[in-house]
Amino acid sequence: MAVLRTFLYLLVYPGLLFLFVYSTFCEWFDRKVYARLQNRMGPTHTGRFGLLQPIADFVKLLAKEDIVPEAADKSLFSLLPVFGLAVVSTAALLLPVWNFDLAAPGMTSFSGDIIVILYLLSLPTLILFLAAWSSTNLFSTIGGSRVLTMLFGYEVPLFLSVLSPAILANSWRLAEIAAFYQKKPLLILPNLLGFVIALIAVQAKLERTPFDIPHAETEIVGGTFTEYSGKKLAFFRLMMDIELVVASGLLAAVFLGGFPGGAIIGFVHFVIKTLFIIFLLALLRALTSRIRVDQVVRLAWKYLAPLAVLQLLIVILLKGFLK
Amino acid sequence: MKFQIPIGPQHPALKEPISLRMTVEGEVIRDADIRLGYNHRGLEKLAEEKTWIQNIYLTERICGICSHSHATCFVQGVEKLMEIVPPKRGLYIRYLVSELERVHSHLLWLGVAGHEAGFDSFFMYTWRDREIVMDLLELISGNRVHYAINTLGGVRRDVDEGQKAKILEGIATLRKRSEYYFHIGANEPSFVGRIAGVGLLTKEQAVSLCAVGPTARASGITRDVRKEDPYAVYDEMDFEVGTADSCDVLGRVVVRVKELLESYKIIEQILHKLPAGDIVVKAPRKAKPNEVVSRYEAPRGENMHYIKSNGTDKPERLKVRAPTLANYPATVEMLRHGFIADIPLIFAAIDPCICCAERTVSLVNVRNGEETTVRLSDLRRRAIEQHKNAPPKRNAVWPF
Amino acid sequence: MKIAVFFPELIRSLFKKTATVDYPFKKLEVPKGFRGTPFLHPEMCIVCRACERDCPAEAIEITSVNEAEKKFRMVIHNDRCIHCAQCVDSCPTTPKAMGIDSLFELADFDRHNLKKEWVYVRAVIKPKAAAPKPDAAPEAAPKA
Amino acid sequence: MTDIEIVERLKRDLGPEALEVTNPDRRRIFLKVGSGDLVAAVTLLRDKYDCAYLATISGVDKGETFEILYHFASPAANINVRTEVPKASPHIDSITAVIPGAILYERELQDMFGLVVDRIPDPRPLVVPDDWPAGNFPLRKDWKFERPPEIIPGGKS
Repeated sequence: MAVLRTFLYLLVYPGLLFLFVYSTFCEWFDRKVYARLQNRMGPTHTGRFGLLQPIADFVKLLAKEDIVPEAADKSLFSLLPVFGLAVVSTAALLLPVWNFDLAAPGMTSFSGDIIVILYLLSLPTLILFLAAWSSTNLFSTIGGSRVLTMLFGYEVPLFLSVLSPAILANSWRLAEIAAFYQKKPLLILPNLLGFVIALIAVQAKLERTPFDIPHAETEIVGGTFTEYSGKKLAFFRLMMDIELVVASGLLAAVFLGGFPGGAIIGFVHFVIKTLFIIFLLALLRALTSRIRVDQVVRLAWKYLAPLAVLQLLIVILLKGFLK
Repeated sequence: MKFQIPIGPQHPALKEPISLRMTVEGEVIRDADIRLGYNHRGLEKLAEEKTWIQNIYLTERICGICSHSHATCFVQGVEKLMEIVPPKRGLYIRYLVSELERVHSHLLWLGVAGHEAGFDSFFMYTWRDREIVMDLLELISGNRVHYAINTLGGVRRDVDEGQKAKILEGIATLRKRSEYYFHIGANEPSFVGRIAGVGLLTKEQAVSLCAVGPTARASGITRDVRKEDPYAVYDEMDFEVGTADSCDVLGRVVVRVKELLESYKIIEQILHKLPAGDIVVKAPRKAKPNEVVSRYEAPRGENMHYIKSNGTDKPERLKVRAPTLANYPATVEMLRHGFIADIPLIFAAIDPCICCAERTVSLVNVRNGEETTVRLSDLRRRAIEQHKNAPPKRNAVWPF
Repeated sequence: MKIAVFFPELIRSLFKKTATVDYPFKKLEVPKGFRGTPFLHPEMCIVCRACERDCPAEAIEITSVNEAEKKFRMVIHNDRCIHCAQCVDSCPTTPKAMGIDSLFELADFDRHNLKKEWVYVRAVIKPKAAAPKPDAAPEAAPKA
Repeated sequence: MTDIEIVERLKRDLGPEALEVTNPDRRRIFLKVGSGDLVAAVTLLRDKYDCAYLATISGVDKGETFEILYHFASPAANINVRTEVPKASPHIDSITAVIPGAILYERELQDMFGLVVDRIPDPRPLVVPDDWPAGNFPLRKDWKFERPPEIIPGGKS
């Protein structure tokens, strides 16, 4: 039974199958909301309401010619998209959706999994950098250096702001943090500042406007993805979509009280909460214009990091007060 | 460490082909070079083989956005050569279209600036509202882009009362929207952070490099042909020349929005003063040998046509100076010491219309419709063969 | 400087009808007087060739089919036409033999299909507005 | 300053160097100078007539000679400096030292007419392609472009 559960967990929910379907749905949702915010239609014709559009894009990319540049490091260049996909899918398994026991930590939910998931979410950035660097294109190289520059900006505020609810809940385990806030929903409120910071940092991690600097098409063509085409680009795009799901799932688990109620009700919680966060991210995308890479670093260290420290301070004081 | 990055001739930020070679050091541009000639159609040579009437449509096709500007500039000159004076109503309608075109061009530019800065919502909204003025132009002239309303001695279509009311209504909406965009453009922190202080061009540089149009006006030069050398109806209009002295891209946005508001004012004045009467007088087919310099304030700056006739029904020489060409030296100056991220913004800030600026050599056989069907497999085989013979590029210059 | 100035407008348009139209399925009306595809009323044409001469794109071609019967053939190359409607302006007959309709969806896979052709007998209607202009018209001399 | 005043002043300032000053239209002044006096005339225009703005340079092929027009614009008038150089030795001095913005027009002039602009800081071709055959100057009247016969699959009519 346990083996079957694990297989279900790995392959169906929240494993590969669910991730593929749900991440394409999230991309559709993001695109549709973004389009509606701009008074446009968004995807309309592929499937009902254009629901199948991201899948159609994926399939189309799979069918396209796959080009590896002469000068590129061929094995690295080809391996990285698959590796990236594997990393984010692994991160998805750590989300506390079901198949965990609060009392007994297991393979998918253990003390310190919040750190592991954050680490796994940092890897795609490095993978993007390596991908850019190995393609040897000038634009890619610039994009790669921008990826790393940005990483130094947003990573610290993200860690600080995600860890502050954990400190309040006194646990390094996602399931326990979620359970803590389910019991005391009012304590979500002091973390609101952290939530906003985490949203901005996640936006930067996902490289979406205003932080789409590494692949700013009007400046450096495709940036990191300039030389990628066909299957490899499709995998990278899927990776970004899954990263979107995982990152919003993480924020939902940490800040919005997780996904209580077992597999089915938890699923409803999961969908509603992640879609809410994706809506906020889409709104942020529509609200702003792309900023420069030096402005990102300045924003992160001048505003986000001090505010995240402030958030930590609030949480620590509150904890002392509650005791 | 310095290396060169090519912006263009094919680049997502450029809608038309031009090549900018940037010598960059990290993210900072050290030097820039411009190479033209990817979009030559040989218009000046071609114009010498076409009649005056045909040349109206030819000059209209110099540019897709300021099409009316070039045609009007040409027609103004030819009317002087032929010594005919168009009737008042015709002139009013001609410059009504020209102001509507300025509105459409500036709204388009605002959207492009937003897009280059990655501000896609701004882009979508400005272009949505640009549809209003496009529809108005379609209503008046029968086409959205190439209005073809000019003819020698006047205009081809009249404006009736219903159209007049529709234009006034559209302008009222647009005025409200433009003010809103001004509010957005001046207040959205991420956008202002991208355009303020970027692409500096001091007044001295602007003067010595002969910058024109909003680029010059944003550097504090009040040069507007409509005021300086008022042609046709402009000495009867009450308007101001919008300037800014911040010398950066933000200043260029401000100048263009100010010009939008002034254009609404002019359009309303034209419609209210619209005199009755004919719209066109008959023009001869030939012009006496003479020469004329025709100036016109296009949305991007000053258009200048030098037309020389030789007594036949074709021009002896037609020299077209589009505003974008005049702004290139200034652009190179602006790009220096900027960031890579600023390239599209700075370049877009002159509102480049590359096909305007390039028109001279008659080389490209667009008309040579030699079409042979190549099967995909053949294409592939050819590509592979070429690839085999090509020298390996392993030792390509590695920037770091 | 304010934060999120665009916010109200964005939220408002979330609940508004979209500004874009689902084009090939829903179509917008073109205004009256739209310059679409040129066509010929063959019963009016007096073969003055004014349209052929003035056409900036050389899209109109008139050839004689049978001299004795005064039979002519006009071909309009819509692949070259720039839709300026100068042919309509140049047409001297009343009512005009050249017309322009509001068709604009002209795309085709083959340039051949874009050609329109009329074979007709020359009309003998006296034009009201002006006499058909011969090529080097004497009245075309510039006014002194 | 009215047009007549400008014409008078130009005649006075330039003296015999001004070969011809005409005022065919309102705000349009055509000044003819010898090709050797060009730079001096342009400097004078820039310094004394507020003509720092060079709109463009046009070249005209007049058979035996090239006519080159420098179109200046000041707030008062549009002054066009005309000069002629023989086709046999088409040399003209660069005015970029006086007006830096003239560089693109001078390069264009070189490409189009085969004029040699002396002391030009950047003589690379501007508009013609890299593989453009030498000695082809499109805007010369004797340069004829043979339009290749149009081939529409299936014939023209």
